[in-house]
Amino acid sequence: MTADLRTLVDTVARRVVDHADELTRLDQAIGDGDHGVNMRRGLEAVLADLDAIAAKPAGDALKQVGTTLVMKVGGASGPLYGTLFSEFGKTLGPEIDATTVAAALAAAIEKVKARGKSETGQKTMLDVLVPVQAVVAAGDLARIRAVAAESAAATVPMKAIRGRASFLGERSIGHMDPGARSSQLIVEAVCDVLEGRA
Amino acid sequence: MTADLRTLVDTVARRVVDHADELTRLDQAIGDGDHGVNMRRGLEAVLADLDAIAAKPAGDALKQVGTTLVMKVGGASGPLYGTLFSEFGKTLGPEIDATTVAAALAAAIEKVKARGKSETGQKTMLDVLVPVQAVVAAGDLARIRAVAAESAAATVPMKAIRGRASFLGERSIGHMDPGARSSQLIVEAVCDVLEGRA
Amino acid sequence: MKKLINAPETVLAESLSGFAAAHADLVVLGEENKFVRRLNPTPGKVALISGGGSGHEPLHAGFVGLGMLDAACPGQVFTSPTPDQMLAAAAAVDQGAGTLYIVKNYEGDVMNFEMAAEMAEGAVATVVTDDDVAVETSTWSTGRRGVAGTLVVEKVVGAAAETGADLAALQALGREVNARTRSMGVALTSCTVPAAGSPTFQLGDDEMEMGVGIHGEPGRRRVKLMAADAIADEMVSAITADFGADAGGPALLLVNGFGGTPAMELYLMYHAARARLEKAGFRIERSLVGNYVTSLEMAGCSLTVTRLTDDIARGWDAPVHTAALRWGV
Amino acid sequence: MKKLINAPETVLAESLSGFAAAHADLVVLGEENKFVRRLNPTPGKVALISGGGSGHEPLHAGFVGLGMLDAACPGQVFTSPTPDQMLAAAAAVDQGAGTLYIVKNYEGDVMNFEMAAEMAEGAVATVVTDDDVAVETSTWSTGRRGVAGTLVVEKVVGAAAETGADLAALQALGREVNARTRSMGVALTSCTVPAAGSPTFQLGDDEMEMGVGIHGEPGRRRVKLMAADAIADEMVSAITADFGADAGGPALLLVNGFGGTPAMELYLMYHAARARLEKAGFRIERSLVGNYVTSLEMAGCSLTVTRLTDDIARGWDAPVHTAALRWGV
Ligand SMILES: Nc1ncnc2c1ncn2[C@@H]1O[C@H](COP(=O)(O)OP(=O)(O)O)[C@@H](O)[C@H]1O
Ligand SMILES: Nc1ncnc2c1ncn2[C@@H]1O[C@H](COP(=O)(O)OP(=O)(O)O)[C@@H](O)[C@H]1O
Ligand SMILES: [Mg+2]
Ligand SMILES: [Mg+2]
Ligand SMILES: [Mg+2]
Ligand SMILES: [Mg+2]
Repeated sequence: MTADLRTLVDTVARRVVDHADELTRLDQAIGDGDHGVNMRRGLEAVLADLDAIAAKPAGDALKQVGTTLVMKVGGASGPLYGTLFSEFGKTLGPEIDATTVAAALAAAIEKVKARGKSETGQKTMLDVLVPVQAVVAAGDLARIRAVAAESAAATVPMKAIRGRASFLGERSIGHMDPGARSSQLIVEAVCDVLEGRA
Repeated sequence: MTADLRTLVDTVARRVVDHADELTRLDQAIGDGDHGVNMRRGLEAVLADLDAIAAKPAGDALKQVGTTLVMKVGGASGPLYGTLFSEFGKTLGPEIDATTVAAALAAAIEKVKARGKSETGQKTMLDVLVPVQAVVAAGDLARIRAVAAESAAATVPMKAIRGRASFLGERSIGHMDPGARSSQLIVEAVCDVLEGRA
Repeated sequence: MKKLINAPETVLAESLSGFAAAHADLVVLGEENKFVRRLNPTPGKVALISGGGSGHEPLHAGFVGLGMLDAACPGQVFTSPTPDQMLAAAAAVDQGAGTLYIVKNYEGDVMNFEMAAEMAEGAVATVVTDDDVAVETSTWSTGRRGVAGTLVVEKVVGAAAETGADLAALQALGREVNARTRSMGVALTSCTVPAAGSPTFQLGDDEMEMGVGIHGEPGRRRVKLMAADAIADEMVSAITADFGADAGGPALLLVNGFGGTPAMELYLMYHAARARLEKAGFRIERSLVGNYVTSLEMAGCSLTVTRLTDDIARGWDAPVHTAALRWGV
Repeated sequence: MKKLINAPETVLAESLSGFAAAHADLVVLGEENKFVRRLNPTPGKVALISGGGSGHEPLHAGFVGLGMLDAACPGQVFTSPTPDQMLAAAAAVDQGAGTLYIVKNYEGDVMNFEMAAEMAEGAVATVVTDDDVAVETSTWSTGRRGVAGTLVVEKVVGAAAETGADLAALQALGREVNARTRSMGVALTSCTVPAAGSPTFQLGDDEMEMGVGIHGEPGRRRVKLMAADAIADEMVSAITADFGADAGGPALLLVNGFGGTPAMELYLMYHAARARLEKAGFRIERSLVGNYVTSLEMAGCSLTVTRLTDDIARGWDAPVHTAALRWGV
């Protein structure tokens, strides 16, 4: 795994921003209709800081992305994605390979679970992040991409137990979780860069 | 001109009540959408008092109709129709023929003009009442009916100078005045009774 | 028609019962719902009575209480109350010092209050409010409508009545406040009279009514939806133009919601209007933002500007304790 | 989307500027609009801070002032504010006696306030409100939402803070008030987040959402439009059932409009709800009716019932001077 940090952050941020309307529509169906708006605000702030972020070592850069998300996104996704990136950056050492990334991601996901008091199976971003993490160490980008897509799709039939969608009870069934979709978008963007597609 | 007072009041009241929705629609176009509602409330109150009203001499009966309309209709049409009937009843003596009715109506219309500070040509009920009054003395019911219909229709191209429709300025042009229409309905109902049609 | 009601015929009575129960410390509902009156009138003062069609709540019943009205007569929705209502209200609250009617300038209201005044026993005087600059005035017309500026008249005259001013003085003060007050409204949606069941007018998704009144009647012009700043430009221009050479100086700014517009937008309009008024030489020294003179669930707002004198500002600041306005007590 | 705005990006800033200017005698807007704080804090008291997504105005900024909040942190529309906002607010209003956060139970709000509490320097305690009985609770779920009952908590805790109660006592009081409070909402229309541009959900002309929250999220069930009495039946039943054996006794009833419902309908609902609550053994000793915890321009309302103690009633009656609630001063 080798890639230009600036390209990576830039691609991830733009991917989410480009899909903001889709994320909002998903959130209108089972939430309060702001997930795309929230993520766009946060990732546009990341883009505005791109020079400063890209100048840092990978770990510090990721931490700064996390802090920016915490301070700009708000809602449920702000603290959760903020925690994900911050802890990911904190744990990731100077040696970056499939194994260290998998380990750092695992640590970060634990913090997300603690912050959200949540688990997989509750129709949230964790339903993408956790299965993706499980296949990262193997380093097969096609597989990672496939797992992200399948996992996001798998949130459709779930009943939400966490997040605003949980207020709907049974009515949350039949819609993709917006946070699962944004996680999938982020994973895909990373894969694109690593495959030289972006 | 001879007719049962009870039938007369009953027919007039029912005619207006039956056309309440139409009057409201006319008032929605250039007013505040309550003329039919107002008139229905007033004339239903008249119908509720029909026994008492019909037991009185014509003049007193008309005065009571007027008082009931003042107390129940509200809005602009309440004081105006109330004044019309009250003054009509006050002026109408025991001898009732085309001439005395025309004279009483003329006196009542003067009071309506004073109450409303209004004249013909301002797109109001007066644009039906005044021309109808002018042909009452001749006693030709077909002519009275025709004048009422033509006069109501003639309010369509007028620009309103009085009443809520006046707030619309030029936009009041092209719609029949609701009060002109209710006056036409009343005149027609009276003609129907006198012709033995009701 | 989507409304929290049981039936169009019972809306008014049920709502008034709720109002009287929720504010039983302040008001009493008269027999047959003819009026809402103060529970504890200040002894010896001139009685202030207002009224008008319902659907503008909190106007007028929400302004009954210490420092404002002694009674309010609620008509049917958007329909002037009837003379027997004003007479019953006056009988309940007149304390021998006379009665002042505060009447919004609509022919229905004016005529019904006029008939009541003619039938009244005690001394009666009337102030007719006509603050709406959206309506062209001319010698032959009905004249301007009375809209949200009526609140300012009721508040300031109410304060003076509390201090013992006599009927003539209160009438003069009411006329002065009205003369120093101008309003202009805009509607983004229509509203539905319960008994009618459908919206009074239809507006396209990209349209609004400029210069609208408070009865769901269409406005002066139908225009394309505009940004808040452009709307504020037009409304403030209409008001300042109407003040003419008198424009400027210390002023009260009331941004009044018509019932369906969130506070967020009203404060945004306040921001836009205030900046423009200050540019036109006004100093905004008193402010009020909220739904006070409404048109059922209509979306939109009106701006009202009153040119303050020290006396009017004092009257505005004086204690008031009503369901909808309360301070100093 | 029909709104009195200039652009979705600037709604919040322009609205806050208007709010701060209209209430400059009461509040100050913090740098970067991070918070709205009291102009004149009472010396030495515990600082009360609340906040949440915008679009619920007057909650929370409208409750900043004497006897209620010291600061409110406005998030984007329907989006929790961020930890830096709470930290900046605390820095501005903490007087050394500690800070109490009053947080509505939404994961976004809870997590952001939690992060702020973790980063805070001084003593911080939190009260989470969760009065909405429309949401099923269970050990595994997010739990109930905090809705209009939050106003009651802020008012009563605010009054106690003013008298010098300490942080632990205020937290305990806030939890007690919350535990004695239940709410339930119904929506007749959806609402539109400015940045989204279209209504969050679509409702048929003959449909409503029963058990709705305050973020334009759909409710528990979509049902056919019902008469007000039937709606009140269902809402009051849900509340009394949830109180269980505790139902009855002296109570406060808040009928809260969501932003697009006229006062006439709110008072009608008050009438219907009060009768049903009295039948269920409650005595309604305090009442509040109006738009207080809104959901932009949504049509509909919520009922909130707080079981009063003498202490809570005293706290409710204590003087308050904020933009949206004012009495006794
Ligand atoms: N407790 C939680 N744990 C994990 N993810 C959560 C939790 N709560 C919410 N989410 C995620 O956040 C997403 C919603 O984010 P967003 O719409 O931005 O915030 P909000 O729900 O506050 O409006 C959900 O789709 C879900 O994936
Ligand atoms: N000053 C007036 N003189 C004569 N007729 C009038 C006057 N003002 C209003 N009207 C009549 O009253 C009708 C409206 O009555 P209505 O809708 O019941 O009352 P409101 O206008 O108060 O809502 C108008 O169509 C018009 O014919
Ligand atoms: Mg959301
Ligand atoms: Mg009318
Ligand atoms: Mg009317
Ligand atoms: Mg949100």
